[in-house]
Amino acid sequence: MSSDPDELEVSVWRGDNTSGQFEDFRVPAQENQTILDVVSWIQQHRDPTLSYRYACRVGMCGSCAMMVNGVPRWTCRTHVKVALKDNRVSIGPLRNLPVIKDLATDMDPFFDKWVTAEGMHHPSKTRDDAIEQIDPEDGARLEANKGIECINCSVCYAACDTVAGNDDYLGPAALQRAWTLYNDAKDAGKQTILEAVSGTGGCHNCHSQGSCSHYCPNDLNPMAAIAGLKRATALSFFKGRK
Amino acid sequence: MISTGSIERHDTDILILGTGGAGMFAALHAQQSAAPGTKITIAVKGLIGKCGCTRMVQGGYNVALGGGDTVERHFMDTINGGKWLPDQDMAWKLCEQAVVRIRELENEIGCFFDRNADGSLHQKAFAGQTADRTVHKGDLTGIEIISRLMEQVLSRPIEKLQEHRAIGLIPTKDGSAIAGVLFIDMRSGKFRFVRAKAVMMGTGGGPTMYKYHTPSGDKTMDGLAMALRVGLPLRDMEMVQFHPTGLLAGDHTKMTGTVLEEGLRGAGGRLLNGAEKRFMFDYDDLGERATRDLVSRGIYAEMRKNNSSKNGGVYISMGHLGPDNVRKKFKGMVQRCEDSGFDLAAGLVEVVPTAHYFMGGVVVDTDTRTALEGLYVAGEDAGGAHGSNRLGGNGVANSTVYGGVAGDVMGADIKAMSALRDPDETVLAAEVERAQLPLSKSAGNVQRLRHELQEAMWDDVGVLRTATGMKRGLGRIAEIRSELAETGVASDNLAFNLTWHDWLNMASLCDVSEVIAKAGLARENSRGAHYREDFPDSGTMESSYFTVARKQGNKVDVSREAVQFTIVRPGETILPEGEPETLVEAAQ
Amino acid sequence: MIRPHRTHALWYAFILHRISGIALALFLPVHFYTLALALTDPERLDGFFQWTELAVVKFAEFGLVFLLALHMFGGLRLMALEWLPWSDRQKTLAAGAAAVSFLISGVFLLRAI
Amino acid sequence: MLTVRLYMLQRITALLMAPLVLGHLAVMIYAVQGGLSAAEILGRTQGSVAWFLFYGAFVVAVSVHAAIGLRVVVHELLGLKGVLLDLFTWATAAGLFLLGTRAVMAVTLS
Ligand SMILES: Cc1cc2nc3c(=O)[nH]c(=O)nc-3n(C[C@H](O)[C@H](O)[C@H](O)COP(=O)(O)OP(=O)(O)OC[C@H]3O[C@@H](n4cnc5c(N)ncnc54)[C@H](O)[C@@H]3O)c2cc1C
Ligand code: HEM
Ligand code: SF4
Ligand code: F3S
Ligand code: FES
Repeated sequence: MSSDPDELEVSVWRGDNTSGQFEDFRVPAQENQTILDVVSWIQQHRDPTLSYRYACRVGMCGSCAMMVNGVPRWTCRTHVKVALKDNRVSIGPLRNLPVIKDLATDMDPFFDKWVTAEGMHHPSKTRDDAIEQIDPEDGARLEANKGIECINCSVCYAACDTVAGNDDYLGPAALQRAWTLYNDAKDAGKQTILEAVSGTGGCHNCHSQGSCSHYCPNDLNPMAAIAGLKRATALSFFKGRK
Repeated sequence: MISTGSIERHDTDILILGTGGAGMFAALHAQQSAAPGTKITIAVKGLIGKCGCTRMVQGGYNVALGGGDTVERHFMDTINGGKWLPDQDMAWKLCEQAVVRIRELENEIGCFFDRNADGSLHQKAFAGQTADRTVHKGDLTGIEIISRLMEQVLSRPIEKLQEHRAIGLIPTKDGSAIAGVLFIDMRSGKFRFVRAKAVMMGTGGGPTMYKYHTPSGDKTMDGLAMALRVGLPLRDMEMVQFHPTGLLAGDHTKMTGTVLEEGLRGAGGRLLNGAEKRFMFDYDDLGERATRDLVSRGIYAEMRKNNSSKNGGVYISMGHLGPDNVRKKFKGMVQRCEDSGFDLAAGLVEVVPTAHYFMGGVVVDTDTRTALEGLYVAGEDAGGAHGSNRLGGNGVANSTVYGGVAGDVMGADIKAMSALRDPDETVLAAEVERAQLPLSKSAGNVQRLRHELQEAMWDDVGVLRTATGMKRGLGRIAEIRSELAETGVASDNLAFNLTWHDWLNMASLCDVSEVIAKAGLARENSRGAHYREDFPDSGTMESSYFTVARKQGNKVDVSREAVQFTIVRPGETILPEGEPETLVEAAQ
Repeated sequence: MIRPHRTHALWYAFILHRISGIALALFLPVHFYTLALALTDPERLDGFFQWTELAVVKFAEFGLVFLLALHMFGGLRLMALEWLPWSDRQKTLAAGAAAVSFLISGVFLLRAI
Repeated sequence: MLTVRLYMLQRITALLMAPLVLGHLAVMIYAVQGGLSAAEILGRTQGSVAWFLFYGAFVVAVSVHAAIGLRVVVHELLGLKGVLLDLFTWATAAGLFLLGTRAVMAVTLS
């Protein structure tokens, strides 16, 4: 195996949802180079049919996540140095989602579950009302803030083995969103949210594996959010049957 | 003529292009205003809510919410910032409706913006504002706005066409109205023609034909290129806003060009040239704190004097403010620089002016209607609201306000439109043929051409312009375009074929680049973002004109039209007498 | 196979909890069956107990006790995580649960031999 | 595959078992010294209502708890679902309960 430091040895997954294999490429090494740059270089210089997805290139849009050496990462903000092992790196499509082609996955299931988890605001007011005064230091607000910067990149969803084993499981990001909304003083759908996360795919399926929180590129903690939902549903369970 | 038989055909009532602030608000408002049962379709080049620039908004959203600030003051700032070129009725509606839209964002869409200790919205001031006006969510305002909008759109019965790239606006046979839009379904590579009674275009600007640029990767001016081809007039096309501090990390990385936020300079960040000396005070009394256009020009001039840094830019230095302090205050920026190997908190980071926002766009009325019946345009694709310069914070206000307006207007307008219109099949066939052009040629390197275009625009139609430069630029653009026409793309697998789309992106960029250069030549003075070294004077405000470009046949013509001062005349103000010049404490 | 994305403390805690749960569930029927012999066939039960004098079996018993303790303390950690206010010290707690379990089963082993 | 009700059942039985397991462990550590014998065990437990209740509760709880636990494992690892999964859960619970009851009766009833 070559140890030429000027070149990286990159294996890239090629194929679609039915079949595929890794293909090897050599990519010139650069000082400031992200995994996304590596993928683009291959498409632009070696194989024009390589498919992948990105948009913002600064870690804001959450469309560039892939499996890098077997772990899910946002590729636009992953410096090659961080991921490289013995000058090699393997790049594959995000786990737990159907593959459209090569490195591009179909994210629809992820977002369908986001909606199933009632991950959208349930208005308590209209545009004709004044904006609600909310104490930024209020406990519930602080709890809601913890998950609000999620960029729905699906990294946590790819990391979770429960998602892999249970088709219905809503997954860490959707559940975290539900918890955020549950703590939002403006949201009028608290009961709806609790019901949505209590079904067969709900928060109770989480085994606290913690991979979600371990890999979230924004240092969010979906595991803690899901624990919050478990607590809230347990409380309402007891209230419902006393 | 190419056979159009292989095109999949699809019908809807209201078709929306793009899922930025404009597109999503249009979809939501159309759903509220249209008769029950109206079919609404939203089509987008990427994934819903994940692509486009609205998501990338950092600074925030301008809206006058009292505390001394008024819609009048916001309006006057917008007019002054735009150097008297804005369409005043559009600017007024922008400022006025922003107040409603921010309440809608908070109360109905569910955004949560930062609060003051007393629970009210926190507002700060961008450069060029005379009040603390910018509502924000940390420095990730766009993520909050778009994620919340996305949830609303996803949870409603709106038809979603993701990874559908619009490639042509198809008029009716008589050319008076729009019949529908031709797409490439990017996942399969097939053509799809969607007929609609009303179409809203919100594909955003995104001047990525410059060597350094901030917008997201899906932004390549497709909308304006399509509008041009269908014969619509475009205004203010010379007006490209450069952000002074884009990250400079080399040609090979997509990190290059991305914004280092304005706040760094505001907080006391210093710009140093290659010799590590401060230079901005040589160009403006406010030094690094001057407005975007002035700082961009200062940096560019310094670079041209060869006082540049390692990679050909300048340095930004924050260390004197205390590295820990910087790390705390600009956590996201420090982290982002670190991910690409730079130490913003203590070291020097190379920066360069970077193309950021496009003020020019389709001529529309204040209801977003265009000259083509049934076609509406909102957001960065529409011209007029900002004139020659956009205030920081007015971009997302503009796209959300006018997207909503478009939705309302379309919902009402289609009640009077009983039938779908039939397309001009020749135009349809011509558009398919145009898109297929590279598929029959032997494969070449599209990326090299894109680099060449970006160099040409940067050198000749960039931050500082001259007639000679722009003419040379036009020549270079023409050459690149004809080379592009001869450059092929391997056609064995068109599914998710990014190289084909790179080619189509280049086609759009070439078309619009030409218009920028021509409009730049037509404006023989310096206003806002447009600076002519051979005409450094701004001209009198009273005699302000804006440029209008139109494609006729194969030729782009640019004319000038006088600005109508419908609300306020230069030298006057609509603020009550005795109002202080500025309410921003720091500026006083 | 431990895939790369699984190599972190809390995932190991999860897999230990799962393996111990399954092991206990598999052991239980055997355990119940042998105890029921007290009623039907006391001699055979004693036979079993003699068998347990073997070192290998002792060690296997130690394993079972360890798994039971591990599963219980791990389970208690999970319920604390779920119902008590969030603590950022989950890794430490998981390690603690394993340590205590080891201690208890160690005592068992020492007394057994 | 868990809903809130199954989850609560599993957690409640787990909580119930925690002290029982501790007790059981204590007894085992105490009893194991010097070897086990049927007579020794039976001497301690037979005819004792307390031990009957202790182990009885244990059996009930563990049948429910383990059945739900295995249900999840079987769903995630083997993909069993729907009626089959429910059937599996009930069968496991019933099986453990029957075997367990027999054992408890054997050691506590005289
Ligand atoms: C880095 C950055 C920071 C910014 N910060 C601020 C700020 O702090 N404050 C502010 O007010 N403004 C800011 N702006 C400007 C602001 O983001 C834009 O002005 C505004 O969001 C534009 O909204 P839009 O809906 O018109 O377009 P976009 O949000 O860009 O959306 C365009 C949509 O159209 C789609 N599209 C494009 N082409 C096609 C096609 N051919 N077919 C189908 N769909 C297509 C895109 O995929 C996208 O979904 C910033 C811009 C950038 C790039
Ligand atoms: C003694 C007999 C016991 C048996 C046979 C048993 C068995 C199981 C099984 C098979 C699982 C499923 C594992 C998984 O989902 O990965 C499980 C889960 C669980 N057990 Fe036990 N268990 C026992 C005792 C206990 C005790 C005493 C406690 C706690 C005090 C406990 C707490 C838990 C918890 C909290 C779970 C859920 C784990 C999750 O969902 O991730 N168990 N058990
Ligand atoms: S929680 Fe983190 S990893 Fe999961 S989608 Fe959100 S940002 Fe991505
Ligand atoms: S990885 Fe999965 S199991 Fe729970 S803690 Fe995270 S969702
Ligand atoms: S490209 Fe947007 S997060 Fe990576």
